[in-house]
Amino acid sequence: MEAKEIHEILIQHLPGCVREFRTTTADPFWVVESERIREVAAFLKDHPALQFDMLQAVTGVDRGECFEAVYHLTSLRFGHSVTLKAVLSHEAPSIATISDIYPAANWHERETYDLLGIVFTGHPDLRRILLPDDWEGHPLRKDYVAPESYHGISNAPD
Amino acid sequence: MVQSLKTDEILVNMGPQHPSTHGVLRCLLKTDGEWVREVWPYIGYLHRCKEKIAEKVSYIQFMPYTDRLDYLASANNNLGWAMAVERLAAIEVPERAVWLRVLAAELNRIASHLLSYGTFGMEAGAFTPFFYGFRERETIVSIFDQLCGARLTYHYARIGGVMRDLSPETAKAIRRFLDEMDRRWVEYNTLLSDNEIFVRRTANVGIIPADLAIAYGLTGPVLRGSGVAHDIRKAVPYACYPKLDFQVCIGQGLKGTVGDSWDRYWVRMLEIRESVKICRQVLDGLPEGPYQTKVPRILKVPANEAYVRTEAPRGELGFYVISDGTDKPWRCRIRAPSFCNLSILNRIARNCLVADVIMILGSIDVVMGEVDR
Amino acid sequence: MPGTLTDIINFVIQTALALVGLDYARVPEMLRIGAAMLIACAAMLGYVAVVALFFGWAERRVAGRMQARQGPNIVGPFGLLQLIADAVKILVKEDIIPQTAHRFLFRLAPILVFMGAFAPFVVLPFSETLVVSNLSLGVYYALSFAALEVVGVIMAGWASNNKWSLYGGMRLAAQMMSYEIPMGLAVLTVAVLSGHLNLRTIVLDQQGHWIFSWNIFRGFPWAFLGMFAFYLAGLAGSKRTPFDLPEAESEIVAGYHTEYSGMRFVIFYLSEYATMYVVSALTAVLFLGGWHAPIPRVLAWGGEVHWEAGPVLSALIGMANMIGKSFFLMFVMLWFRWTYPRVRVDQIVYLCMKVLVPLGIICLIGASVWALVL
Amino acid sequence: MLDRSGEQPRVIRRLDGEIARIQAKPPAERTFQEQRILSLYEQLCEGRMERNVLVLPVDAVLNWARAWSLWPVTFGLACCAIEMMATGGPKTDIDRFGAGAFRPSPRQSDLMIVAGTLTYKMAPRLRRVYDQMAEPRYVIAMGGCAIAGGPYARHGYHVVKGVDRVVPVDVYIPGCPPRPEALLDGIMRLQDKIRQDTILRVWREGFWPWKRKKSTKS
Repeated sequence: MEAKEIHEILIQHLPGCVREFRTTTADPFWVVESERIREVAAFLKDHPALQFDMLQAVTGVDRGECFEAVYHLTSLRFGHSVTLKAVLSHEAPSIATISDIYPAANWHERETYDLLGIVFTGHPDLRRILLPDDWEGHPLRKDYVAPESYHGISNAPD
Repeated sequence: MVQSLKTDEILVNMGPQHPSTHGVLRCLLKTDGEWVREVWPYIGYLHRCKEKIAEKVSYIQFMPYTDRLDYLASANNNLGWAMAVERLAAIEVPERAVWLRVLAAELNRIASHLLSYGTFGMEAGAFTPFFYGFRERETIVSIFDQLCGARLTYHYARIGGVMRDLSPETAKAIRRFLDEMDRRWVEYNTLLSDNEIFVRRTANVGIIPADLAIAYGLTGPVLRGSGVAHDIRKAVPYACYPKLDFQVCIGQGLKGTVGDSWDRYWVRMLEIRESVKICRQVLDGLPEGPYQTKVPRILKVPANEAYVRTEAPRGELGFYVISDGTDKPWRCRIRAPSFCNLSILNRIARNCLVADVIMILGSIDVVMGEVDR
Repeated sequence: MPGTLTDIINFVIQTALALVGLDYARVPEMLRIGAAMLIACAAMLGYVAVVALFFGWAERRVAGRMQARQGPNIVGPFGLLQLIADAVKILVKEDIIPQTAHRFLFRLAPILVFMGAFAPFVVLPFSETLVVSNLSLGVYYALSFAALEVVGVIMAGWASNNKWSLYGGMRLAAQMMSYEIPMGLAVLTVAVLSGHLNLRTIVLDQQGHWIFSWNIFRGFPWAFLGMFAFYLAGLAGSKRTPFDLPEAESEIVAGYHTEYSGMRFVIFYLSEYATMYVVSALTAVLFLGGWHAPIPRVLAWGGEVHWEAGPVLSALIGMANMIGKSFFLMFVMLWFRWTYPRVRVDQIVYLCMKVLVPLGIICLIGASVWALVL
Repeated sequence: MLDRSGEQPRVIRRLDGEIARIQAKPPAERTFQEQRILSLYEQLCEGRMERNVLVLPVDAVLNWARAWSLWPVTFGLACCAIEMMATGGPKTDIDRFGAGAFRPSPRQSDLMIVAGTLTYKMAPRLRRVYDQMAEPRYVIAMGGCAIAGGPYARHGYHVVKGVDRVVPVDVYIPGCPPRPEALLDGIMRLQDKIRQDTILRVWREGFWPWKRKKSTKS
């Protein structure tokens, strides 16, 4: 199914959800209202003509003035895929989890929390996943500064 | 009586230094005697900051880092990154380079599956398959040595083409290897696949039903082992795959239930044969022409974004790249197949024996370099 | 004619003392027996060490051959000194006792394990004369001492205060406790067939027509099946692949000897090979005709033509036969190890309780019926 | 400073008067040259004491055994671990050198090949494995990451820049990853290093069990 048709189904069934539909990039994407991400995800998963049954990745992007949470969904049955984006505030980035709709999102959300500090509310187990528990800061933020040392091991280059 | 016999549950830490956790994975097991009640994987012991580095170095400079993502399948990673950047910058790749990339990727897939065969055998307690797998892998590695001068981190696919052309001698060596591989494949099966003990260790162990596999976003042989015929090479054809004739191998539950460890293992074995087939076709149909286009040394990519999917030996390798007009990506997200495949471990490795956890882990075949990035 | 190795040693000492003009008969009897036993044990200990070193080397060479590589071949000719280097290195290596370990049991465990592995050597007959002690309940003695090993391993597993060690110890406990049953049943099959528990008499019983007087063929098919039960159970008892669960390195790191280093680890290593040898030698003695040659007597001086060839030569030939058979069976163990995967902990009990024990019982009943009928 | 026999080598005897003159001087008045001569003399005497007929054969045997029986611990971190495995493979069989018995338990192994990138999360574990190994123990840092952080040295916030910040390293093998031949070469260099070792070093630190400090390893 083409992106345009998916877009039509989306605005028809979920009015007011899609803030923007961009087709100028190599992959088209939808910017959805961040409060309604669960609704959109559940709809995309269950709609018989769409059936986006697989979540490929949840990505966090630091845009400088705001954060973006990006969701890549695909349908094994029909072979089409969508990219959803939700814009979050830079001060307290937070969005509802979709890990109960897509179990695959569990680790992706943990990773996004770990590296970018985006809080996924309702996540069953939101801990750091890649970095040690006592690590300070979120490295993929643009203003991140690497620590001088960690547990007595110097981080200075030779 | 049964109540009074109840034993205590203990927590056992398997890893990060454990002989069979494929590197530095740490699993916390809650065990009741030999029975494992629950497994919690802990990752990040090899977190090498790849995504941060991608933002700090240029598109061309990031290519060597993709080598070290899934270090068993460097050629596949190179292919994915090159395709992503080419799509963003709209670079046309000569046809010969596309075919050569596919040749490298498929050879690497064989090498990766051979290693997986070996380590899986070793985890089952049989040491010899490991050396048999390595013997053939060594041939592939020396072919790569001829092709691009490296044994493990090939850096073969470059943005806009490949690094070097295929020489007739190398082509001959590849053909010789492919013929040998057909014979060896039978030998492998005699040694391990049909071994009664091995079958009993793996069949009906760690069953992943198809719907669960899809829900957890599993890809590659792990998904296909559950009977889902999903292969990016067929689903979203890229490179020269549409012109090639090959099959998507799926698990059929030959020795047990569909989606058990043996099926996942068997899918890999079948894929070795399919890859051999692909390599032959590529060698036969290799078009003439240049192997590289001119790409500016400082490659400035216009503001754009793309999610490019390729089929790595472990599943769908996705590069989600956001460019901002400079020579460095604004954000690069690597969707690593092993990361998603591993996330199901907690779900399927319940109420099984300690030895089964090892077999399940081995059949999922994770590479920590890719899980932790 | 001297009866056992101890007698031979006594004889040698006596002769040597007589040469320097001393009367051995005036030495108290206890001292005489003790001295002879001590020397015989030292000889056996040396033999165990040599067997372990040789098979340690052979294992790596055989593994190399089976795995399309060389194996150790640089240290000494054919890498023969490799195991010497390993032994010297590991003997001077630091010996760690973890702080949280139970110090006494941690030290005691390897000794018990080695005792269990070494004690059966006392009754193993190498030829008609070459046996340290010709016990009338030889088989019984060997099997009961083998059970001591379990205690040692459980002790090692528990005293290390390491969870993986504990797993190893418990696995071995389950494994060996259950595998002693089919082992005992198979031995009983032989005992019923020959009517003895003395290993020397059992071998002497198998004297006769080429290989057809050996127990595997004499009690066909019961002893034939019994041999497989015995050998498999012994394989499990000596913790070899496919039954190497107590030290399964891909599952439980190194099992019960995870925390052992240096000297104490060597003892575990030695006793593993010693147990392998004991199992192989017992199989040879019980089922494969012991020191009798497998070729017709026209071609060999083994078997009943012993004394025709002179006592020393016949003893040597018998020994060669015996060691040859044992080494072949040990080689089969190596072969297993480098071919098969490991079974799982439930499968190992399944194999014992549902396959080998019924097999053993059938063999025993069958052999009893045959003993009554024939 | 003299050895127990009282015999001095000829070179030293010739220097005897000179040395005595320098020794008679108060330390503050000695010139740089004289200090050099004195320290060389001391070193020579010490070296001579270690090379006696009792120690040499023991050294020879122990070093031979240690050099030819380097059991590595099964410890792979990243990409280099694959090349480490390949070194054990059929083509470059590390077992030929007696170093092929990969032990799963650090207690029984002599050599830790740090093959791959060490991260901050992993560093305490690496240190722990090293601590668990029994003396004498050796460490090979294999590959650029283990030497100095490799390609991650600049922007890798989570990568330890050199494994020698955590454990002492005996041999460094450059490469990314080093070829199996390079690892074999590294093992030979380590053997060279082991051959220079002397038992006296261990003796001073307490060779006899009853003189040695009680083991306090975790």
